[in-house]
Amino acid sequence: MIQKLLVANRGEIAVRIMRSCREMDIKTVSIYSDADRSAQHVRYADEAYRIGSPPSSESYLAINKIIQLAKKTKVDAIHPGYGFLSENPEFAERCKEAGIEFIGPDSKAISVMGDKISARKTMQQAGVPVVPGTTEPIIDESLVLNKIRDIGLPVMIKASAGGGGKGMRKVTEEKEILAAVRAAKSEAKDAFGDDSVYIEKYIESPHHIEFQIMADKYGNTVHLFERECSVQRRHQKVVEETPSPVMTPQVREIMGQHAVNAAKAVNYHGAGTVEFITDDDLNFYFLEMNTRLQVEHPITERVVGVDLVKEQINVANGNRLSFVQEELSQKGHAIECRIYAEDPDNKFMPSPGKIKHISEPLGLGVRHDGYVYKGYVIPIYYDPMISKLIVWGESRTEAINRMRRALYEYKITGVKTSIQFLEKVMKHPEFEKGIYNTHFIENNEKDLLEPEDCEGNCEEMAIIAAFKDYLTKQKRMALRQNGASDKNSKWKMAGRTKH
Amino acid sequence: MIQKLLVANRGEIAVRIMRSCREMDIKTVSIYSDADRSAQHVRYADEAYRIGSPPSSESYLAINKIIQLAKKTKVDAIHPGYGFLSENPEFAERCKEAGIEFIGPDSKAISVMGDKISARKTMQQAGVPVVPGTTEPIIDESLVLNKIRDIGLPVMIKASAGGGGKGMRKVTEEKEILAAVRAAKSEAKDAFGDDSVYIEKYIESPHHIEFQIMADKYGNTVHLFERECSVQRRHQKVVEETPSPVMTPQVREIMGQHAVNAAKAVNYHGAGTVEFITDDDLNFYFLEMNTRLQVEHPITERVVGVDLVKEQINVANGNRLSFVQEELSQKGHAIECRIYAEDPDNKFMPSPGKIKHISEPLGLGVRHDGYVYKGYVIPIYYDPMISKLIVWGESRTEAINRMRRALYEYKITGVKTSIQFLEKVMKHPEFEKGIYNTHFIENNEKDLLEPEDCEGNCEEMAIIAAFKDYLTKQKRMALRQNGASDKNSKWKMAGRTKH
Amino acid sequence: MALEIQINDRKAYVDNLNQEDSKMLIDIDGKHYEIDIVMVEDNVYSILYQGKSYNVELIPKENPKSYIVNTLYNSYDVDIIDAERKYLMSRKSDDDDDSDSISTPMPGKVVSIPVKTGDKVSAGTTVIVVSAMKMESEYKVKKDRVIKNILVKEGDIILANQILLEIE
Amino acid sequence: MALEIQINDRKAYVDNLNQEDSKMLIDIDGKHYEIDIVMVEDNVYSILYQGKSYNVELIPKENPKSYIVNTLYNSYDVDIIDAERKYLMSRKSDDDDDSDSISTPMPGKVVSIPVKTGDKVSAGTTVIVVSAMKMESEYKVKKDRVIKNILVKEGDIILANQILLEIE
Repeated sequence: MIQKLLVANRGEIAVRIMRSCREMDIKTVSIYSDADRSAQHVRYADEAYRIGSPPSSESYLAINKIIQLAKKTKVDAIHPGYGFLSENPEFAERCKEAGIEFIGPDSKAISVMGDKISARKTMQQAGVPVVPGTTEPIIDESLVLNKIRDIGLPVMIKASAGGGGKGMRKVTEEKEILAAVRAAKSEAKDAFGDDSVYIEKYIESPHHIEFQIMADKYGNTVHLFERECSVQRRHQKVVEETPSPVMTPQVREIMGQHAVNAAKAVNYHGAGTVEFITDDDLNFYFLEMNTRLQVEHPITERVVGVDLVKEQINVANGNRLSFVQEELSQKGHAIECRIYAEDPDNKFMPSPGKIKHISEPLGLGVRHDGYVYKGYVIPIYYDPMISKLIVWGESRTEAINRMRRALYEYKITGVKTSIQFLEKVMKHPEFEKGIYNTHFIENNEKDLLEPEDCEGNCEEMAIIAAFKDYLTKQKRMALRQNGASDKNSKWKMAGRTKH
Repeated sequence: MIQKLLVANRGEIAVRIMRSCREMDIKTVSIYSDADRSAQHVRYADEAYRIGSPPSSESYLAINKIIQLAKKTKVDAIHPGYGFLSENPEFAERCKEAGIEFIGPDSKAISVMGDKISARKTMQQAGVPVVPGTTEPIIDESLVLNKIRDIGLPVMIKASAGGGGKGMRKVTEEKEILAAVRAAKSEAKDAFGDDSVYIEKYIESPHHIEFQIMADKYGNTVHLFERECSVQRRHQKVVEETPSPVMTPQVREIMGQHAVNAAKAVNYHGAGTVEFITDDDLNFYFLEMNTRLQVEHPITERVVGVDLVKEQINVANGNRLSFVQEELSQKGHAIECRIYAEDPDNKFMPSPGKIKHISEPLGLGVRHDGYVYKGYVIPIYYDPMISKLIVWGESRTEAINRMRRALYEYKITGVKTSIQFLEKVMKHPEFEKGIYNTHFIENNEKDLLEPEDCEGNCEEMAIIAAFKDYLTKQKRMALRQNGASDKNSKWKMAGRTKH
Repeated sequence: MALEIQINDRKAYVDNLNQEDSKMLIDIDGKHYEIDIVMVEDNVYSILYQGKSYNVELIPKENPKSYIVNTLYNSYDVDIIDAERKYLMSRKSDDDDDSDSISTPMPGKVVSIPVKTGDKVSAGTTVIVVSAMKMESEYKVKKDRVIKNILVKEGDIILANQILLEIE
Repeated sequence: MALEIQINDRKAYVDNLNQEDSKMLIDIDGKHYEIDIVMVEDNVYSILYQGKSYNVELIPKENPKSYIVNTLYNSYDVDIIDAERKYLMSRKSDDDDDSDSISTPMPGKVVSIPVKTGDKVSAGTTVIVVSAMKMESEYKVKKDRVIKNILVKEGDIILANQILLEIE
């Protein structure tokens, strides 16, 4: 039984994990870098320890230090969250060696799924459809031309160790292919220290649809339906929803079964996500599997009615899954918006800094997973995500309306944020209709970035507020200057006050 | 179609109603007394107008002024919230005369249910069980003794116009009865201007269980299951939950049918609540019907998955109910805690004042309906409720654990609150087991008020924080005194700054 | 810098033995505490002591050396007694008996004052009724008293701890 | 009290004609606004104008007479130009051309500086690379320039708008 748990992460996900721990009466240990002494995860934990200087390599990625601290604080388990060490097979292995439960699958499942070529092979063997393309790293360049004639242009060249769009190239004409392969290899080598690349058919009008899966250590594996994650920019998800507006019950069942098969093929246990790429006709292909909790897991929690972190801990405790496939169903519709500290008007540049003011949305159907507070300084070292806003509605329309209302209520100043940009997404006719693919943001960038019209007299109201503030300050200054002549007033006051 | 709506209320319920309006794209008009210029409902509304001085009689109860403003601002409807004018038949009638939709039932239904004796009679005719007792006001005192021999002691004497425990007396011995009737009459006369009283059997170990009902203008009436509201002090609800821990599916169906019949008996439309008193064996009796939205409506919203304010507006628009009874079901468990500005250690005295600091609970399964913010001054004129914390869990146990977690996260300073008291309720073994009745708080007052033990070194930590703060202030003051010698520094600074 | 700190009924002797950035070594009544302390929000401190994470809120009173200090479940009255404070306290008169006046712990509105100046009232007599948030509270004298001075009238809005009546 | 207020590119003449409690009658460029204004939170004002409820947030800049002002969807730079400000502005030199230096609009860390003092660089040359939140940005000169002075080095943590290089 896990009674004390170390969270090897920071930000909203660290707090989110500790919330479930608190509900389970599990004590929590936080780690923090020098940039995070004032962060919420330090304040929320039962115990907190400095782990190193701000760069991740010296703190949240420092395996030795974390394992050492875990032993010292006598924790039973480590939850890696997402990012950082969550998909690092070495870390999973080191936890095991130290006799500490790693909340996630075995290192072997992480390794297989972490390498895209080995993942593709494993999936093909398990009968899960993969995007047509090569199954081995490209070594003999002379075979490439034959291969792309088989697949048909355009194609994508991808790095096997890849992620985040690095080492990725689209090729539309035969003559570009060799130069593109060489460029991708060099980029992959630089980014991941591994120049293996492979070729995949390029899917036109692609949708990114993923399935949440959950498995225990006895081979019981279920899926918790899909999430539609096609609102992306620079291969980064911005808005997610469930159910997918393009999904049908038939395809859902087939894709869900493939997701379960994908997990079973690597003896998976814990929470994971099987990502598919689909086209407009709902032809779908395995893309990759994320062997950890996903940023967007809350929309599944809301529509299915489970706490995925609690279920992860339940499985880690060696218990059976607390539900079977037939008991699970989707109720209503959920949407998540990721709020980033960034400046949409300035190429989405990160905008770290001090939070001057924050008003969080509340009320029916709104969940808010955040970690910043008034006065908090968002450090420059880590991910710019401030929080996740999750809403639920009986219908997709109600969920969209509720998200608009929540974004309207949500005010953060001091740093630039994506809140207004997200409001534009929620009001966009293509999003409203549910007709969008991963090109949605780039295709509609102009609409989405257009400044909102001033409603009524807002310029005059801005003038009036500044004017009023100035007058108040002037009055206060005048009073203070008059008051200052009364030299001993402070001492007199203290003498008169009763204690 | 309602396109603009006036909210004749304040506090959390005014904001809650406006949230749903915003999601429906309905413009909102707020009214405010002089005590509420800075209140959240003024800031949230599209339009806001002063209605009068702080006492309710001159503002939130001023029918003429409100109707006049409603006409001037050309609203289509008025939502009365709860309290204030929500159960005032004259107000409903005046809205109708002015051609403005009153969000609630007809004035006749309000009148019949507002008088307890006429409500009892109507219910008896409709076959809804009422507490054994008299069905007419007590006029001939000589008949009282016979009556109480029929019913059996102990009995309750209640004011027909009553509410909030006024004009209410428990009688356990025959010889007390006449004096008690006279005292109750005099109290009722003072409080309500109406000395009608009646006699009811006193129910030992009573549970307060109510059913949410919803009806359209075409006679379609459904219930949305029960709420258990037995955690009370001074006849005021403190904690509510649904489903009731003592309910059975069989009794639920029967009570629900009676609740629907009760509503039908007065041609009810809109949202309403039928309150029952039950004993430990689930014998149940009609207590009263509240012809308005209830404070605790969110727990029903969460477990059934509807937005009751939207449904009220839907019905007011002349539409049919958007669901039939068979489509409704309960999923999981919800609990609401009412957070009051009061001092539990000092007889729950109200504690108005300025909010110095507030941290609101967030995350999975938590809904928070509030209206105060840092710097807001809770006025002395109105209800001391600050907010409502609503949690959902897959099971009752998870809901309790989540409520504990949410209360742990919820910090308000500047005013005294009931947060710690509620934490004690959530940890009490009788509440945990679900074995409690309306005497729960008075029976366990000692346990519930016992101060929580200091965890570890909190006294030392308090000393250290104060010491550190003092040192920081001393250092700052020393710096300022040194800096003050530099006379023109402010002007120099301004000159150096680029604009 | 060593000084006395009054916390509720306890008087503690506190000394700052060492300080480096957010780390401090503090002596309280002879026991050493090696802690890490930062102000994370206005008047909210995060303290790490032996790994444990404490959140402590200070609410300064009128006198900047007096605080209400809130830890997770407890609330303390804390006074810093430095040299200046000691001097002031030594000058304060001794008859600091608060029963020479009537005040209320919360703000509200005066409903009625059933006594008048000069009245001799016996122990338990209600001398003022105050309402807040629709609840009325009666304030009584605890001993036999004479009403010396009435400082408010019916309908007045009053502050918490404001002196309403003087008695003797 | 009449004065000029600069809001983005517009210069408005503003006068306070009347004030009573929270009510004000304000003249902006000859148009009268009868409004009700209160500060509801630190730096947040609630304004009622013709019934409409506006929430306006001020973020004071270093100079207390300069603000960023946020309304629902818009953000303005606002400067109060009173007598003191006018005097100071009249003394300010004219060559306020920011292209004599390179700075970044956000805080971050210097990744590399591919130039050295004295270098002659052509338009479009990257002179500094800065990273924040794992994203790198390159800053280039817009015209042919000479690097006059380099004020930071690789690895330095920099503030928003801090001058990093001087160019001429």
